[in-house]
Amino acid sequence: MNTPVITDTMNKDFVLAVEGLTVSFDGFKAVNDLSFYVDENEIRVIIGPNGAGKTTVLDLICGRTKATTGSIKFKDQELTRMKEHEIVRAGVGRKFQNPSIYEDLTVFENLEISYPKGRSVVGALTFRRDAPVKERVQEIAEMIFLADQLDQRAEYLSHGQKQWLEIGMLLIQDPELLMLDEPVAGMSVSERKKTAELLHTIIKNRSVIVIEHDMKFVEDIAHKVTVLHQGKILSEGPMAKVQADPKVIEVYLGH
Amino acid sequence: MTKTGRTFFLRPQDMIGIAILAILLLVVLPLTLDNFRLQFVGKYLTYAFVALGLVLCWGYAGILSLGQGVFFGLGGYCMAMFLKLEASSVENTKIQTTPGIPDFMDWNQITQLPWFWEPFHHLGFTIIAVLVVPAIFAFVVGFAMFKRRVGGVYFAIITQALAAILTILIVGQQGYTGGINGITDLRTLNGWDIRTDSAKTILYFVCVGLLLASILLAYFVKSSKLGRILVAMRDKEDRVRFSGYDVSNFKVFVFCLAASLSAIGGAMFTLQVGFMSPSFVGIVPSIEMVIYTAVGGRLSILGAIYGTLLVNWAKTSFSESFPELWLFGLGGLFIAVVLTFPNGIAGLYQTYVAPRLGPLFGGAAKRSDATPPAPPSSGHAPAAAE
Amino acid sequence: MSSNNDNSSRFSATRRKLLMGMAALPAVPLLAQTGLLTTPAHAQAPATADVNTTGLAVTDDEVTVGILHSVTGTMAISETGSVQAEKLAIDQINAAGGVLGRKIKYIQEDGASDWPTFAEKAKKLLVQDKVAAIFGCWTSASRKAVLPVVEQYNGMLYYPTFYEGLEQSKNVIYTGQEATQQILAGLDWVQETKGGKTFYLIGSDYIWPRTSMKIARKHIEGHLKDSKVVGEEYFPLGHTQFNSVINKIKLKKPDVIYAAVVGGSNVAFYKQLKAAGIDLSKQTLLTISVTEDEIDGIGGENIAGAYSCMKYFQSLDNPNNKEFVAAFKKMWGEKTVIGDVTQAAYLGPWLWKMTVEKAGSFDIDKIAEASPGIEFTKAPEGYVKIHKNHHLWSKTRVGQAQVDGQFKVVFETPDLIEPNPFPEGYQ
Amino acid sequence: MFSDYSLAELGSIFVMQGFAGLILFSVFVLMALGLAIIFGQMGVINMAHGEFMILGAYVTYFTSQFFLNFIPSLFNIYFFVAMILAFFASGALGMFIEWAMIRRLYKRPLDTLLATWGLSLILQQVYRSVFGPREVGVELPEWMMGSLPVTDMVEVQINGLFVMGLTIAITVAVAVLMYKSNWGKQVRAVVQNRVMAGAVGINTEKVDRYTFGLGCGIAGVAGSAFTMIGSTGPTSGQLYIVDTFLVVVFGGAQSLLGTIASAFTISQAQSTMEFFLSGSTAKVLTLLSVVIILMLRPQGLFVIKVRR
Repeated sequence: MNTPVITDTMNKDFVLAVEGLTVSFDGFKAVNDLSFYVDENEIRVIIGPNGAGKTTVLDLICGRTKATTGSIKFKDQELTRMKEHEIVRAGVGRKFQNPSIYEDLTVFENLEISYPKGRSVVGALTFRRDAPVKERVQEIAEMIFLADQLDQRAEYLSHGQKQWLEIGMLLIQDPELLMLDEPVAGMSVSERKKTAELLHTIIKNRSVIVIEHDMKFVEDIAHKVTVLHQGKILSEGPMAKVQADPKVIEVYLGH
Repeated sequence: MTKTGRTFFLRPQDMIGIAILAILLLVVLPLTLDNFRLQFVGKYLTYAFVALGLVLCWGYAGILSLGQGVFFGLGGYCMAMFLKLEASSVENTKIQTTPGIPDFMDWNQITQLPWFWEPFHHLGFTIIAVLVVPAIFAFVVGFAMFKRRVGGVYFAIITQALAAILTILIVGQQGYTGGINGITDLRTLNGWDIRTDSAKTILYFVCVGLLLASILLAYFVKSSKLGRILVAMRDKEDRVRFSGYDVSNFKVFVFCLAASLSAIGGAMFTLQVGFMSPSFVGIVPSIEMVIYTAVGGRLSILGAIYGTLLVNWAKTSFSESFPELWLFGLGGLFIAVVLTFPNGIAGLYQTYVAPRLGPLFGGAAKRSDATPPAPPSSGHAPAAAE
Repeated sequence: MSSNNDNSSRFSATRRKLLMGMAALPAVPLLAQTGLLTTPAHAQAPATADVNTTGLAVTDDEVTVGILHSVTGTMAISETGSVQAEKLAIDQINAAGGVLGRKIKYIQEDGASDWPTFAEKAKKLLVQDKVAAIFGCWTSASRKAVLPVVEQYNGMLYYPTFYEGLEQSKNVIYTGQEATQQILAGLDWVQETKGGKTFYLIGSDYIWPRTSMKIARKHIEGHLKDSKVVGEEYFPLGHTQFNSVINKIKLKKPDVIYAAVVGGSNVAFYKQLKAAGIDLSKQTLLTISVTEDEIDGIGGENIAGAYSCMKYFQSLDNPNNKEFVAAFKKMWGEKTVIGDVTQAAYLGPWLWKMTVEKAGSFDIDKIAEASPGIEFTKAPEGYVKIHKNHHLWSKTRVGQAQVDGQFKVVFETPDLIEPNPFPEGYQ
Repeated sequence: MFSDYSLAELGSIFVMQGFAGLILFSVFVLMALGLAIIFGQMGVINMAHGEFMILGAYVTYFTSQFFLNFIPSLFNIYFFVAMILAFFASGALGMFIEWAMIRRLYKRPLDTLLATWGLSLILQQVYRSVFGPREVGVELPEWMMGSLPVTDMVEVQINGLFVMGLTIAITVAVAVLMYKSNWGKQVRAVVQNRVMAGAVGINTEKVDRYTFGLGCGIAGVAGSAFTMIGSTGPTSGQLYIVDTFLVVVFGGAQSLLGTIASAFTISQAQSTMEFFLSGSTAKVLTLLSVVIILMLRPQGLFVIKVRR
């Protein structure tokens, strides 16, 4: 794959432009000279075998891991130089692989904390639980099938419900770029179905990056698929094209 | 309850709890204890300010500081400097080589009041300094460390080292600080003799008043969204960060708040006890203050007050009757609290007493409001957090 | 809290001892001088209303005093000896008939090495127990905490430790030496006999060593011929690494190392000096912070040869002391050692008794007034006298540390030295 | 300050000062090694570390008394016996404490800190009640005190050499144990993935217990060695805590190398500053610089960059 010469003007069309991204841990390059672009409203699925660097890519975009070299541009903002919370405020939301929610708080409070208002110290002290907040929380709760559990402490939710709650916590922020790390992993069949349904509604009107192993699910939603292998892009394109790529078959089935 | 939201930041059972404490401190103890014992309680209550700060800082935000004595001391020293200057009027000190400066400066050949003592001639400045100086210090320390995501054990050790450094500094710079003897022989506050029994009784009530105000403040912080963010941070710091919050700012805030609260305690200590010395700044008092919080329940605002009173009462009565056993008692308390009742008295209350009282308060103590059963497992090494 | 109503057999033993001592040494009219015999013991004790006008805890046959030292905490090590000495003195006084015909009863409180506790306990002793005198405190910090209390409630404190001076109170009798008493004569001696011209000062970093060193420096530079200070250093309390400063000492080659290191640091300092090959039999070292108590922890072999400047050593060769050491060991065990402060603490109850009898009253004001001029000839250290500034006239001695942990007294000032807590020209 | 001295004198002093720095370095390593093993491998901060050291010192004291009273002819070598006894005494106590207390607290590092502080208070009072409140003077064989003259000016402390030798020996032994032995492999496996290590048949509880015991045992040996340079009393252990913890934290806690590098840096800084400045100032400056560096570089000197 040849990297085209990119200028700033060309960047404009992309929501996210990742270029020459490399990160090394003690010499081991977990992500190696990676470049890819995500369009507005595009749904991109990243697949690849274990240890291919999928989660690391998400970590790099959301600022959890600092890149060794390379650039990540989100709507012309250089994310590699920004702090995590700044990246979030710029409009990037991220769901972790294991449900990451606040177990000591109720579902309502979980969502309320994620509500994008009162994010400074003073703001948090003076934050009022007014009607718009309550309405919005109610709306999201209904969307994620938890309207009846609002007063429940989050630790008592089932695994699937926890995943939904985390998705809800992202939705309430209304991010322009949503990143989901294995959203259906560990779910029962019925939960999985409900989740797919949920994802279909929430991915509208925003760009989404999903890491997923479930090929049926991928086929279902992906506009474009990127296959990672040993920190590099092995193949990229529509699902059908990727599936036919001999290199991909080699990696997945070759051993 | 949560769904409807609260119009006021206190829940009914909180109000009852505060009222009971207020009655105990303002009515029951003054009526039942003689002056002498009441002044003991007054002194203990100054430590309760520190314990209260630790509930917010350690219990809620998961930041264990082993250097709260630093802030207690800074507050106490600010107040002591004011009182010492008042006690060192030119007439009182006319036998000195340089009259009008504190006696220990005169002994150390200092002939002019150091510049940083000058503003402590004014009570207004002193009161502001009591609150602000420790907060600034906490801000500098907290900002440097939390921005770089130092936490847990590392933060504890570093604050402990700070306590050691400050002690060495105060002891070493005796010309400016009074050295190991501290600042002693404090007499009047704006002309009002603070050594008399009546003054001490008034100071006791002032102390209780300030403590109750601080408790209300703590409840306000706890019940605000900031309080919930602190709990959230202790649980899943990354998630809070990825919800768009600058986590370090919140930690710095709560650390500074705890510092200011401790400093109020220190200032009240100086007023009630009549002196301040480096022995309240060091490592040992700082860790002892943590145990007050732990015994009371690290997540319970009122528990911290009871914990402080209880441990100190035990200390006084133990060391009067069985001096050799006291260290066993204190050491055992540390271990027992950690091993068997990590949420302290408040935890025991929630588990055994509250369910039975529940019907009385119309089921106010709901499970969702109760103290979480497991102790927070905060304190990860920053090596992993980079 | 404990009281002394248990050891009646010990009283009589002590008393027998005293009487025997008198019989054996008829040439030294000990008891007559102390007033033991001039005050008829159990006979016509003066009426309580006459001797106690301020409501102290004095009954017709008992007077209550307080003992206030740390029994727990870091200072307990040091203060134990003082408690023992005070109890011994009280027992002996009781065995000899008490004070104004009244037995002394003591209430002991624990300062717990914590200064506010000292202040609180002092207040308790004065306000609740109404004690007639307090024997107590050890560190300067504890005394500073207690001082406002005894002044406010008009008590009387007998303070045993040698200290930095710069203090004087109607309500305190200082039975240890203030700094100039301890320091000046020792420095004169070291120059005369050892020809010391260059001095290296080293101390723990707190008020007593710093004030002492200041006085020492003024004396060395202002009063000793051609002498100078070539180094002055302070280390935090509890410091354990002295190799760097020992190297500096080796570089400067001072004639005299002048040391005021205390506590755990003391042990480290002398062990490391020895290990560094500084032979104290060749290198003169004069310390003002090592008594027999400290040698216990340092180890005699590590400090043998060093000189210590104190007013009292256990090995003092005089009949008073022999008797005192014997009585002390009989009461507290053969292995106990007696340091300077322990002896000074022993003086407290005796001085108080004599003052009360001179004043004919337990009233604090009268005692404060009667104190100056009180002489105690039976003091283990020899003759002492209370100065009008409430410190003691006393001799200063230099002892050389021996391997067995005792000192060999090599010098003693011919006259009593006047206490001078606010020394002109030394501040 | 050097203008008054000849070049030879200055040279000798610098040699000796360098040696003093090395002694301090050895002391720091010896103090910190046991703590570093426990903290690095188990994430436990052992606030009672100083008290474990003092246990070793008391064992040494009693061994010396025993030899003096019963086999004075062998007094010259009692110290070696004492060190071995100190290792086993402190190690056994450590293993008991691990079993009774620490193993319940592995997921709560801050709580271990409080619990071990409580333990340190209890141990102090035990020492006070059993051995008396006073410091005891540990008598050393004559050959261990004093110094070897190298030149006219330069003298080398024998106890310094001894501490250095001991430090090297223990460090090498620990390194071999950790990185070469089968047991070391197990320890590192448990550190990296407790569940996995358990699944492949490593008795993780046993590994924890022995690791804790090893750390405490080394503390005991350190305490034994420090009878040569410091005091032995119920509260003497507290004199070491701040220095020890800073060395470990500054080293980054993940590797032995880090601890050694950190001990080296801090000891050289302190020893140099003590030489040019006065005692207290030097101490404050050393501690402050360590704290400030830690604030700027919280991960410590050495840390393995890990992928999360």
